[in-house]
Amino acid sequence: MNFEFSEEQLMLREQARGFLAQQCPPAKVRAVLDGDQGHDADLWARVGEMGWTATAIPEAYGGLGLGYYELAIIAEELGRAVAPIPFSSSVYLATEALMAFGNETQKARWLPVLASGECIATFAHAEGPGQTTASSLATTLSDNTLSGSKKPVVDGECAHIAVVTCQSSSETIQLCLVELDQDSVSRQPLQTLDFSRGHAAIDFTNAAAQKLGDGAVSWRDFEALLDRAAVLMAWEQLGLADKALEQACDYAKQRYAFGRPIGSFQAIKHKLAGMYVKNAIARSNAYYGAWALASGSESLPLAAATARVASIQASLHAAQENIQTHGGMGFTWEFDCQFYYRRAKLLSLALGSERHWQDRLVTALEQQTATAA
Amino acid sequence: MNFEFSEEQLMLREQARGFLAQQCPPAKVRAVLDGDQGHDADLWARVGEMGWTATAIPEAYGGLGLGYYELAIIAEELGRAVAPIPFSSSVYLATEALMAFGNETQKARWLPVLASGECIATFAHAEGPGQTTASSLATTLSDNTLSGSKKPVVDGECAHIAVVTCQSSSETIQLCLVELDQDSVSRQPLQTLDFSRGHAAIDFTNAAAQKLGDGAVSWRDFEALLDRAAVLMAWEQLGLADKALEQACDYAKQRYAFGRPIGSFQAIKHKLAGMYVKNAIARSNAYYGAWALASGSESLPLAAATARVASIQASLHAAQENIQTHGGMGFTWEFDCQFYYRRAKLLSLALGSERHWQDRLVTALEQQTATAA
Amino acid sequence: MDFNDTPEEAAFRTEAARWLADNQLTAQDTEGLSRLAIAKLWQKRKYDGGWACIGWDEQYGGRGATPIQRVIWGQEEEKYNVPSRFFVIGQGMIAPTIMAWSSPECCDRFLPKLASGEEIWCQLFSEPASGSDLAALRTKAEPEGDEWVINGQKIWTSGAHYSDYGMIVTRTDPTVAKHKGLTAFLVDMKAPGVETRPIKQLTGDSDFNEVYFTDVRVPDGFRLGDVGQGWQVALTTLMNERLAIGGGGSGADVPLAMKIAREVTINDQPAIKDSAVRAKIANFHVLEAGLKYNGYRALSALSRGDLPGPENSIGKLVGAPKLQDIASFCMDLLEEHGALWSDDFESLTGMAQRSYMGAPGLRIAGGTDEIMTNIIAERVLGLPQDPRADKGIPFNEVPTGN
Amino acid sequence: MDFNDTPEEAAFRTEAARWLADNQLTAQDTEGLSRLAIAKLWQKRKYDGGWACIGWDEQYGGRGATPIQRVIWGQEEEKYNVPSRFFVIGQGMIAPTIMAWSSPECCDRFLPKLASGEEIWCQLFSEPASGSDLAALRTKAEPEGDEWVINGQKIWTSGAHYSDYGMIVTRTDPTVAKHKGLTAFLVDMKAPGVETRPIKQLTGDSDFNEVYFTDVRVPDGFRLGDVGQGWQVALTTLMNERLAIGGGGSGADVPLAMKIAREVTINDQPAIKDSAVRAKIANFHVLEAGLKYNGYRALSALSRGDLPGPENSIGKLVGAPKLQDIASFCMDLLEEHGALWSDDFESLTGMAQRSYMGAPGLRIAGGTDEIMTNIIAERVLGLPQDPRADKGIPFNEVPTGN
Repeated sequence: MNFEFSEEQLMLREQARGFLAQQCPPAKVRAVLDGDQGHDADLWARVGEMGWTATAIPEAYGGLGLGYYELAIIAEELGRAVAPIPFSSSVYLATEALMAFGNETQKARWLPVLASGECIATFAHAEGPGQTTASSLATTLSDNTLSGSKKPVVDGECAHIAVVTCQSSSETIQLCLVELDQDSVSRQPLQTLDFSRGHAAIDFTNAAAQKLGDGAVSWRDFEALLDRAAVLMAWEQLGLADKALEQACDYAKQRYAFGRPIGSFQAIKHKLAGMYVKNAIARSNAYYGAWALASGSESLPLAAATARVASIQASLHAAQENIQTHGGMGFTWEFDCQFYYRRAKLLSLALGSERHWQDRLVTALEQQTATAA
Repeated sequence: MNFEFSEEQLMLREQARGFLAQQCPPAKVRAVLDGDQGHDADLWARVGEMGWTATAIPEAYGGLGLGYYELAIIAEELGRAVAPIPFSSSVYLATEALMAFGNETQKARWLPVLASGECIATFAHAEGPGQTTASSLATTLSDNTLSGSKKPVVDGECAHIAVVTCQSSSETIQLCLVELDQDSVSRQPLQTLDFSRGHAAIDFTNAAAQKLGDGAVSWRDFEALLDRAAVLMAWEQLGLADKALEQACDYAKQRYAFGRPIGSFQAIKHKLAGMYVKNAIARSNAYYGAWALASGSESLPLAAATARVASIQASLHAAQENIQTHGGMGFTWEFDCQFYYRRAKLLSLALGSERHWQDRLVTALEQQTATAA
Repeated sequence: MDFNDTPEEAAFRTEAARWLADNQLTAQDTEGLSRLAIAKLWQKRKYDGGWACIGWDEQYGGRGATPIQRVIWGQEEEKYNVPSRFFVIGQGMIAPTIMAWSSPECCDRFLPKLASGEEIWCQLFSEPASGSDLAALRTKAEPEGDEWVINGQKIWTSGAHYSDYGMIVTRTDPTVAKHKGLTAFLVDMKAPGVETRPIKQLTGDSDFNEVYFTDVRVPDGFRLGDVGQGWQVALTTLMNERLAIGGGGSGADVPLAMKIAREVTINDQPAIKDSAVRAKIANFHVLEAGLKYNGYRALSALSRGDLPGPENSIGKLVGAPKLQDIASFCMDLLEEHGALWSDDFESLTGMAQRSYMGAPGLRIAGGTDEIMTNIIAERVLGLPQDPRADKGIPFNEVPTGN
Repeated sequence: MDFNDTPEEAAFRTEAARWLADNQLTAQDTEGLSRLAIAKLWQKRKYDGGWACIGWDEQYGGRGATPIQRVIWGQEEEKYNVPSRFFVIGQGMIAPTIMAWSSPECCDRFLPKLASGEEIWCQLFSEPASGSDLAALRTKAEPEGDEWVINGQKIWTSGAHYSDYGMIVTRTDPTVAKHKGLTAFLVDMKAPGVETRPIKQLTGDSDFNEVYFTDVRVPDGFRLGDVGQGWQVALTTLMNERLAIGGGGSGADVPLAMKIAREVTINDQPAIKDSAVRAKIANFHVLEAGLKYNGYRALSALSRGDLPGPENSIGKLVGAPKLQDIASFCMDLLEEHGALWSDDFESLTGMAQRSYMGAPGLRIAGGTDEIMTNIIAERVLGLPQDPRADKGIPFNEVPTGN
């Protein structure tokens, strides 16, 4: 029984944490938040140099050929640092889509530049408010020509290429690959409540595009792609949740009221313990999610949904109660509490909301029972 | 603006509370809990003498002709006292059904004996686990002959007559009146988790019965009957919730740990404040429910569902956290905390559960919006 | 129970409504004016017509109205889109304090101009090191002749930048226990040595300020209560803060959630058909309706001539976290689109986001959730106080962690 | 990460499994025997085979196994339906205390018979006036020659009625601070003056007892640790209570809720199709899975040779309220039928009800939710202690409210 990362993996975590403490201190996050760029290009370049974007890409395509434990570890650290870079779009989603569905030519063309970080990719799926389903998709691809509007596209303002979802049938979905720097693609930068991550609305008007792989993808395979991303996202959310808890604990030990540290009041200490419990539950579920992802287990759908729901709940709670613990100061622009509050909500809305994953979780439970029977 | 009971009504409350303190002390509840009777016949007789069973019945039928404010007040006090009597079945449901749907003959025959308490009536609807709907009903009435099985029937072990729901169409329901003391009715007493309220399974095998009123009742009118009962039940639950909170506060002030009253620890005092808040929300919603019931307002469906959901949430929470506040002693048979815990869950399962009323609440909200538009 | 006015209440309402209809601000009146200028214009018009601060004595510009008449006036005035927030602190909280604790000269000098809207006031209580522990404030006032010299810093001061006067609580004796060494003053916000700096909030707005006092001189005649009585004076202000029965303000609520849930889909059906969505909306409605009817019950108490009790403090305690939760829920219904920032607060996402970003502040300002819960536990339920580490200790010996 | 055994672990598991298969109790063995008699029979068989208390030194009947070997043995033994609860307190909690704090004579006298199941033990800590505040106990022990005389009352004593010996903590000096005046002893539960009375619980069962001590004499050789060291001795026992990694026990859980939700209907559809039902089940699964994998992580720590940390205390804190909530939810799914009392705990309602009635006890026994939360806050997060009203005060001067 070994349900823990290896020594090498734990060393990677230390290294990643140290790197981000240097390269992505709160001042860097704040610079993006206050500035008019959607991401920190310098940090992105350094992350590429570290090989993080290459983590799970096979060596044959210029990657490091490490696995998903390593990627989960990096995701956690990026979450702790609230890193203002397009990592989740490019790595968890677009790169994964290429590896899962791309043909050899596509992989050979794009994976090496994705691995190096030279190319930023994104994943364009939503087409407006509410849930996006196979039958709600209006974007079309025919004869390598893409038409439709995607909004919002996370990190869409800085991406070079996009994996775009297009209508196919009620049970399949067509993925395509499109270079965004062409005349028939128009981008409108969008702000979200997290000013430190750029978004865009992207209109495709007969844009040149190519099918990802050879044909439509079953809805089930498409959901598997989202499951994989959900595990990594859960680790990112978990990192954020733990950092918010640490920040709240530090403040509660140091801030005095009524002649004693506020952390000695049960109203505060039990609040913090409650955050800890949610984080601990999320962490254990994230471990299982990482195992299911790395080992290619059949229980991935259940493990991913469980990790995702737990991390959504833990990170939203930790971010909001961190502010509450800080009192008035927590509500100022000057304090960093806002980073976690903004990012936690942003990440909870990516890839489908809490209700979506609760539903998927029970579907997975039903399938597991059906298989066992 | 007067959103408060009248002086007379507040006096009735004082009187009722005093009467129950005398006639229904915890020892009486305990006697039924420990004994093999499903209710306290002596208390029932005294409640009849007080005229409580006659409260909302018109004077023409031997009632007091008071209104639903008075009945709500009595319900609250019965809830506080965890009274082991078949009041809700006989008064909120069966009597109300007779008044709403009975013909003149039926009213003249039964309302006077229901008013005096000589006759105990119940309301037999459920037919096994899960929700009972117009289309799930299997009990039939034809030619004044009733066949089917009802389980559980609250207070079914002591009732003299029952209002029974029978299948009709998918949008209507047939109610009938049946005397339970006949050969073709067999009763099996059932225990519930609240040993202080008797239940029964009742089988009707071609039992003599008569339609209540002249024909089937629309599902909507049937729901209105449940709405009316839900308001009164909400008051009963609210009384229980407030009593449980009082008990917990008293204990927290008097029990010492670590050299001070446990009620001075925020873990306990904030728990109690949380109970108070839920009760206050439930009380305000119960007021509005009483107003909607008494005034015949069109907002009754929304008011009833809101009051019911709030009271379910408040009473379950108060009852369980009252035990928790008492620590180990709260978990003993000897302490009275168990009364509230058992009864709170029993009442929350009557008339449809929390989810059922949440759903009805939103339906009422939708109708309100549709009407406003 | 009766939701209708009594005959007396109805007559008063008619009178108020008529005056409002006759005297409302026209587009012409307000053209080109700032919100503040409009507010001052309207306040002056009410003052001239005898409808300003109607609960006050006539000598200060009021008409001695009952609490329920004040509520009725508020309900009628609310029907017109008039800005009022600039005067809430001065008229609602500081004026009663002036009436209770200052000299007749100060009353005559300040109250009529408060009523007429000519002068705007702010409240200078909180400090960086005294938030929930309000009495731990450190701003010093030292006597010099018949003046006092104030040095220190206040924070979370609403409206400091447009205020003419402020009410300040200072420490005049750090060697006695925390609550005993305080003294309150009226202070001229335009006096030399007063410097105001806006605080940027999470929302991007700046509703609050830091105010620095450097050798600011205040005449002894501007003192409220005796030297050392500052805590009792402050309690008068705070009590009036809690008694203020205001409209809940706008924000994400059940109607907004219903609106979104009808527009977006879940599994290709309107989201409002989804049972999980319904259960959440139902729970939110229970809270919203409960607070609304709680307010009705408080009004009934006023109508009977009673004062609403401390049980009214559940409003903010329930309302602020509910706002946070329902805003989050509305954004969830919109899925990724819910994150899109909108400055149009009338839009579906804009209203949800403004509420989501503003709610953390609401859970803190005017007493954190934790302080409000303590108040309910102690004042409503009568539970014993926490042990006090600072009780009876000279203020300058209380542990501060530094 | 790897869910498989290391080669050494696998070899040990095979050995254990083989012995169990060869030595399991047959129907013939157990015919007509009580649960207690079966437990004793099985324990003796394990002892004779060298499989009792395998973590102990050989001299006391063990085999010096590692913590992970103990877990593996537990997993293998669990596959057989053998009663074990009678020995948990004695072997798991009291034996380590005896090893740490008693004389070699006592170790030799008591440990082998604990291992062989010949003697059963109970733990006498709690008292009516000392629940969460365990050290506030009042049972007196007074020296008389080379004996001690014990008077007082204990409560919540599991298994007192069938125990041969008990470990008791007493107050030997009420004039010093609470934690300082305590002394621990081993006590013969069959001695004159020991009287045991069952406590009937909410559930109707009687799992606990009150135990009255009237002039009960204990030799000084049965003392654990020094006079006045009782609190440290008790901490050894309590620490071992927390370290015990047990199966969560059976009760209402997600599979039960799923089963009910497939059988009942909502709006004439299977309840499992209802989105609100699904959201609740999903949340319960998050907790159940989280606790399960938390346990895996603790096992991994053991497997690496580390001790699981205090973060393990989330198990009961999360599990007990979850049990209460899911039991309530299962009953709700059944609607009115959910209230029907069933003694058949295998039935849908029976399991839900047993859990609903039992959960309040689980939230209290072995440390209330509030105490567990405090432990997490202080020991895991390092937050400061509450101020202590009883700190440094002689025990007989600590306020008790009487």
